[in-house]
Amino acid sequence: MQELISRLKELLESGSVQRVLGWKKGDFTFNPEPAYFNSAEELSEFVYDGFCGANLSKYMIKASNLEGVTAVLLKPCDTYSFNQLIKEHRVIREKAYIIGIGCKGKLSLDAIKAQGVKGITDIKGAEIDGDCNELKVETLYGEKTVSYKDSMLERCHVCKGKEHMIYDELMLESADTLDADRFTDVEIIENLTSEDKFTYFQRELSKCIRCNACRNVCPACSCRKCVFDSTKFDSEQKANVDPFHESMFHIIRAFHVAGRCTDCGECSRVCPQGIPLHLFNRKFIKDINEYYGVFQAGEDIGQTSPLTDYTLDDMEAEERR
Amino acid sequence: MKYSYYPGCTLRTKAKKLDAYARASAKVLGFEMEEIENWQCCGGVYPLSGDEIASKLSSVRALNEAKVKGQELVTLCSACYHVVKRVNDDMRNVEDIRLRANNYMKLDEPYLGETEVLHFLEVLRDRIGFDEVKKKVVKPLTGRKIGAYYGCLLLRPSEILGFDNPENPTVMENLIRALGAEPVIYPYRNECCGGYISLKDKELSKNMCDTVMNSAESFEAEMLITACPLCQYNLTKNAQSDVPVIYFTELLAEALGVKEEVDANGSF
Amino acid sequence: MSLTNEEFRPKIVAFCCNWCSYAGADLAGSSRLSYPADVKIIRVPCSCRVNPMFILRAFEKGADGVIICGCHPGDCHYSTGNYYARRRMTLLFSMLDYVGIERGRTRVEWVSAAEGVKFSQTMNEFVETVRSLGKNVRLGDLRCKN
Amino acid sequence: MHGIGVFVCHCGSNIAATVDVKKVVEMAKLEPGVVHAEDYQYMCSEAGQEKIAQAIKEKNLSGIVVCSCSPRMHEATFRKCAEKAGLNPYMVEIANLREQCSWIHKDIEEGTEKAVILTRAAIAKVNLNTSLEAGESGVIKRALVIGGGIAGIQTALDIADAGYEVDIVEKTPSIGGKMAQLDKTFPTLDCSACILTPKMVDAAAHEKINLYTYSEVEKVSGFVGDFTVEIRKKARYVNMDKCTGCGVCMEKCPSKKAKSEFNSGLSNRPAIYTPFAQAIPNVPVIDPTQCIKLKTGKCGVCEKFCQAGAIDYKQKDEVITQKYGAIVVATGFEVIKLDNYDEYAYSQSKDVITSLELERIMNAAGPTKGHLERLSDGKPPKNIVFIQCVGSRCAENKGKSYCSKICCMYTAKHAMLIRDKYPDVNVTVFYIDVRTPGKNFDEFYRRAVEEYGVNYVKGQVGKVAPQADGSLLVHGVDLIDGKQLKISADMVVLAAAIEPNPTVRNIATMLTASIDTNNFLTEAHPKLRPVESPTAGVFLSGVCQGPKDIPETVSQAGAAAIKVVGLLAKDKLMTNPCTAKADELLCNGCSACANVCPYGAISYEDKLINDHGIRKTHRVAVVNSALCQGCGACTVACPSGVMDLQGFSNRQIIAEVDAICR
Amino acid sequence: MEASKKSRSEMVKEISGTNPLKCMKCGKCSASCPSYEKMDIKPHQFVSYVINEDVESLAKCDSLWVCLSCFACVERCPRDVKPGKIVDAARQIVIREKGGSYLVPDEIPELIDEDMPQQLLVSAFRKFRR
Repeated sequence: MQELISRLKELLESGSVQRVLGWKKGDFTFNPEPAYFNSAEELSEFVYDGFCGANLSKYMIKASNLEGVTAVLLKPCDTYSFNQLIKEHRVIREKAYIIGIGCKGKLSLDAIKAQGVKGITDIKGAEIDGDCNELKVETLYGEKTVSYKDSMLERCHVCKGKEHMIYDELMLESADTLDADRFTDVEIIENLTSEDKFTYFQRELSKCIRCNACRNVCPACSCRKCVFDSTKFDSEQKANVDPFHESMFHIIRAFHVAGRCTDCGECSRVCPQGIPLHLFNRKFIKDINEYYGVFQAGEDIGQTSPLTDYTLDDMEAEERR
Repeated sequence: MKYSYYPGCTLRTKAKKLDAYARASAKVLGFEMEEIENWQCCGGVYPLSGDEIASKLSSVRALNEAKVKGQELVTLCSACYHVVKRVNDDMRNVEDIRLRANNYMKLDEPYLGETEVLHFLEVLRDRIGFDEVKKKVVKPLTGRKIGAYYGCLLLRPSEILGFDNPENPTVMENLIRALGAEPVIYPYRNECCGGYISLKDKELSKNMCDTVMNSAESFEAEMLITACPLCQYNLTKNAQSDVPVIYFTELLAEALGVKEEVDANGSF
Repeated sequence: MSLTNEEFRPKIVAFCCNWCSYAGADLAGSSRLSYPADVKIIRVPCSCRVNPMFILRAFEKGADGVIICGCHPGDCHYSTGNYYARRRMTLLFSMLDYVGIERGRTRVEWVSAAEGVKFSQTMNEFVETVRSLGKNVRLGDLRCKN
Repeated sequence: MHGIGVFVCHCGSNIAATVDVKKVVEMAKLEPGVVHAEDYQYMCSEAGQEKIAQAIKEKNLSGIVVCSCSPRMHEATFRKCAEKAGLNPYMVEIANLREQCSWIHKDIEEGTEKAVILTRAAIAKVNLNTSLEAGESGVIKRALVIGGGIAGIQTALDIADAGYEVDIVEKTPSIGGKMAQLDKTFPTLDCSACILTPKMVDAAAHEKINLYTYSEVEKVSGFVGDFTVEIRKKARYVNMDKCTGCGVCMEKCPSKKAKSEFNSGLSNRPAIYTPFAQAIPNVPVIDPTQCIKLKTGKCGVCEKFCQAGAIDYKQKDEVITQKYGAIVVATGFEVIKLDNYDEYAYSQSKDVITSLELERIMNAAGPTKGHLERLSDGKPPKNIVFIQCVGSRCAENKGKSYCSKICCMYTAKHAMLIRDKYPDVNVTVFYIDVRTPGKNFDEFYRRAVEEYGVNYVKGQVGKVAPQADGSLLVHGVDLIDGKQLKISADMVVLAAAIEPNPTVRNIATMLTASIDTNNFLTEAHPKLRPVESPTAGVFLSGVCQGPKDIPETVSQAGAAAIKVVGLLAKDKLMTNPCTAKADELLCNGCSACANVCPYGAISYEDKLINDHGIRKTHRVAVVNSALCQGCGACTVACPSGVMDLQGFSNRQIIAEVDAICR
Repeated sequence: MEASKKSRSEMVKEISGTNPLKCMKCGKCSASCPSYEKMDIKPHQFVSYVINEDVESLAKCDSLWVCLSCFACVERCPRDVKPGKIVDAARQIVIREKGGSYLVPDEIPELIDEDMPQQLLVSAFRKFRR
């Protein structure tokens, strides 16, 4: 960790980068937030630990318009998003100095709370230099210990791997966190009856408060004007009582990012209502893999997206499972 | 290689030869025909009316038994082949029959036409290969001119049976060639012999048999082979001809050198 | 079939490409091959013009079934449009299955300009299927009613 | 000012019989934006159009909806009408009340209800229409004709005579096509070669016509007025400039086992060959599958004997690229394979032949030097049976569903010619129907019966049985007499169905021209635009469009030519303004749209965009409207929906959806 | 009466699963039929009788009992009308109606000979009797 901070200082002081895009401490140990660091002094606020889940690649869209080079810290999974953004001409590669940083799994406060921990005031054991086995949680009711693994975000259990797809230099160690199949949940839903599927999604989606956090955080949702804010379809966000966008919003959003979504899991991470939004995206990914061959967005910039591609003998819609 | 085997009524009585020679030949050619248990008569004719189900059930039972054993189902008699294969096609493609047959049968797992129905000749052609048959021939029938008689049941409707070219079949000719004899190709080998009509209208059947036999004779056939007991009966009984009509399996057994053995053991 | 289903007249939106399927529908018309009046055709230049937004919009506004018709693969007037449409619709319809919208409410059919008979048959079948499913209530609102 | 006019057509009783047009008018008046609605007997008539024009002027309409037949029929008519009256032609929408409403519904209430909804949708759409201006594009003054049979030759000659350059691409070594294989032509019995070869010579000699024989079209891109075509000139292994056409090479070639395509496989030809004596160009080609030199490296006889030094074993295929303003498809036909008709013993007896084979047998240059002989034993036949409709008029799983159209007449011709030359030969024709609509056609058929004594039997043949004595026993039926017939014949001639040349599928795909289920090219309109493909700039000539005889082919060839000439005579073409357009203020520049564009019409530019006072450079998509054909693939690929299609915009379609679902 | 006549021809269509309207009256069925000479109503005519809803005549005709179900007509019909199936359907209608059987067991002894295969009797019973 100290090594990383020294390197960032060096980069800033040498003038090879104008700023660093990383995370700074929050009010608590468990809520750091993305931040720019314009000088070596500002780095005193810098932090990188198990709570730094945010994918910084989307910030590079703005940073690409700033003067000079930005050093950006990208976890392995974030690099997929960055690649995808390069492919879509949304970020400028030369404006980024990518430090690929290690990851030992990112934590979810909800997952910790779900283990029966209440009144959290501080959490220790999330440091990237540590062994990340246990978390010591201080609460209003005393100290508790929970397993690091059980406290991880869902996406880390189905991790795409700890390899960076794009970087200028690599720092910090990673630890494997993959211990589940990422399509299991999708399959469970697929096997429900039509009626039960509907009931399930109706229950989940009825929690949506249309805060747009999912859209705003999504690295694939980088349109200068979202269709939901645009007049082009007569589909702009209207009064909250209008049912259309609740029912269709998430389907349309998932379709719009289909073939481009890297499955970074940010949508589910930020959803204040805890809706498993990744289940929509993963359904498209699963279908694409099954119907058109395995495809991972952001893995290879040269690859054509499955939705802007075809083969002469693609299956017919009626042949779907 | 093991196949499920559906002999059919006549092969247990009047056409024992067709059966016995086939089994003996199969042994030489390296495959086994395992008779399915409790088979019932196929009915001899395929019930053409789309709304009948009862007369199709015996075929479905046999088909299902082969499916359970994971084997292909072989028949020797043209009529059995015709009926069983067509019923199988119904079970594959006709929703209504499939539904009603399965409802009636109450099987552990519904039968959906999974079994492959093969005629013995198809086994020789598609599974063993005539080149292999040729290698096993010990008494080549060199110099003999033999005609094949197909009749109607093996060939038509070709859309469903897919046995051979319905207007210019070749499977038995190729068999005759493999056995060392010369096939005689004559135009009426796929025309009807009169079938069951011979029961009530001997004359009609006789005319038809004569057409077949005269044509074969004019092309200098010394002998005809067939796969159908009814054809064998009609052509032998109702035509004015001295040309013998025998089962193709007899010819096969002869060339493979097992005919005497069968004849010695059999009581035909 | 229940009496209510007999009476139920579904709203069906059919998107037809101008070159093949719309012409196929015209041929069905000039050949007097009838299909239910429940079907209303929207002409688009190509099946690839059909945006999933249109389909969802139709359902939102009360359509009970949506069908997309285009040229047969290989015969697209624009060479490749229907290939894209095929992928888009496969994925979209699969998603609609996934959220519990009955499968029978969506369909893709390739109908050439010569296939008036097929057009009419397809529409008859599709209307029948949708009719048997009854009114589309699910896509109308996934959120509010509980 | 905003005001929509609605015009409801009765189409005589075509619409009015099942749609209450008055009700449609009343309901239309209630729709937002509508200021005028009326009905009329025939809107497309001059009087009807006058009514529209008058209303546009008087009520100062900003858009109109015509409720009539299919837009594929009269959209252009009403657009022109609007334009004359001073309204932008793209402010017109059609509600299809005939093909998609009145003709398919019987109940007037149901029909009217649907008509009202369709009208409502059209009104909702036209409310959002915008004026569009057609762009202009240039025209390349050169035409391509694919196929060098009589259809292609005639089309090329007519275009060339009008003063335009024409290239003919023919895949065989010579032009001439099927007509060159024919002996005589009905109903006049002229010698086919005598009337065709002068045309072939004219085509070759015409200064505006350029022949690419032994060549195939490989790739087509572009659009009406500006096609780019790649043509593969297959290696002939003979230098066309040096060859004098002396024919020594063919005489000396030691490999003579190949089947002559020209003689329908009934005779052999050498490895180096011209298809027939009058071939144009009279330059042989070496068949690489037959040539000993090319296969083994040894031989070289032709090279040795060629005094002109024209043989070139090292010649390679050559691909040339040429630009054209118009393309004519004239790919013709083939006789179907008879594999599925073994009951006629075609594969079992040499004496069962197709009519085209008989044509070669009757021809003096054919395999029997014009003598009517059995192919099995060379004996003259005494009894000939003709079987009609072999593979034509069948159920779809049994053969071709269409009537091949030419068989009745050529069979009458054959029967007549045989009876004329060999009066002692009995000729029986089994027919289902004798179809002779054409000038002097039925008279011709009647002469075959009445003057030449051809025995026409109404009925079909079930089986042809080759007998041991070499005769053919024909099992037929005479439906008039109610008798089964068994006729002992010594030759049987099958009127096999014809089908479009199999290469046409590939060509149609390259041209994006549509073909029907039988592989015939589809015309833009079956009655009113029979020689045009729905793809602009592509025209149809000959049997590739449907079965037809020579006079019909030649007329159609001329018609296709005049359409081409009409196109090439223009200096500029109006382009379809319904093209895609990106909103550059909002475009992300993500390239999704360009990835799906089949025309390469989308490029990207860095543009300085003023976004709410903030000036920034953005990468944005720019559509080349001359290249864009308006399919709309890009509009859906665009994630933010900033790519839209003019004339079929997102809002317009959504307005239609809303109106229908309302 | 009208109604029952109609329903019988509908029944033929239903049982046979064929569409007689597809027939183009080429006669290839009759040209192929081995029993043609013995038939009072010829194979191609069967199709017309069904179209004309005259199943009465079909039910009374001899042809029903001389058709061999050899499928030559079915195989060769260019229009896929399958006349053989129509004949069989008509036969079914007759033998399902009481007393319509063409073969009764009592007849058998005098018809049989010792070489006759079972297949013959079974087929004949299936074809001629309910």
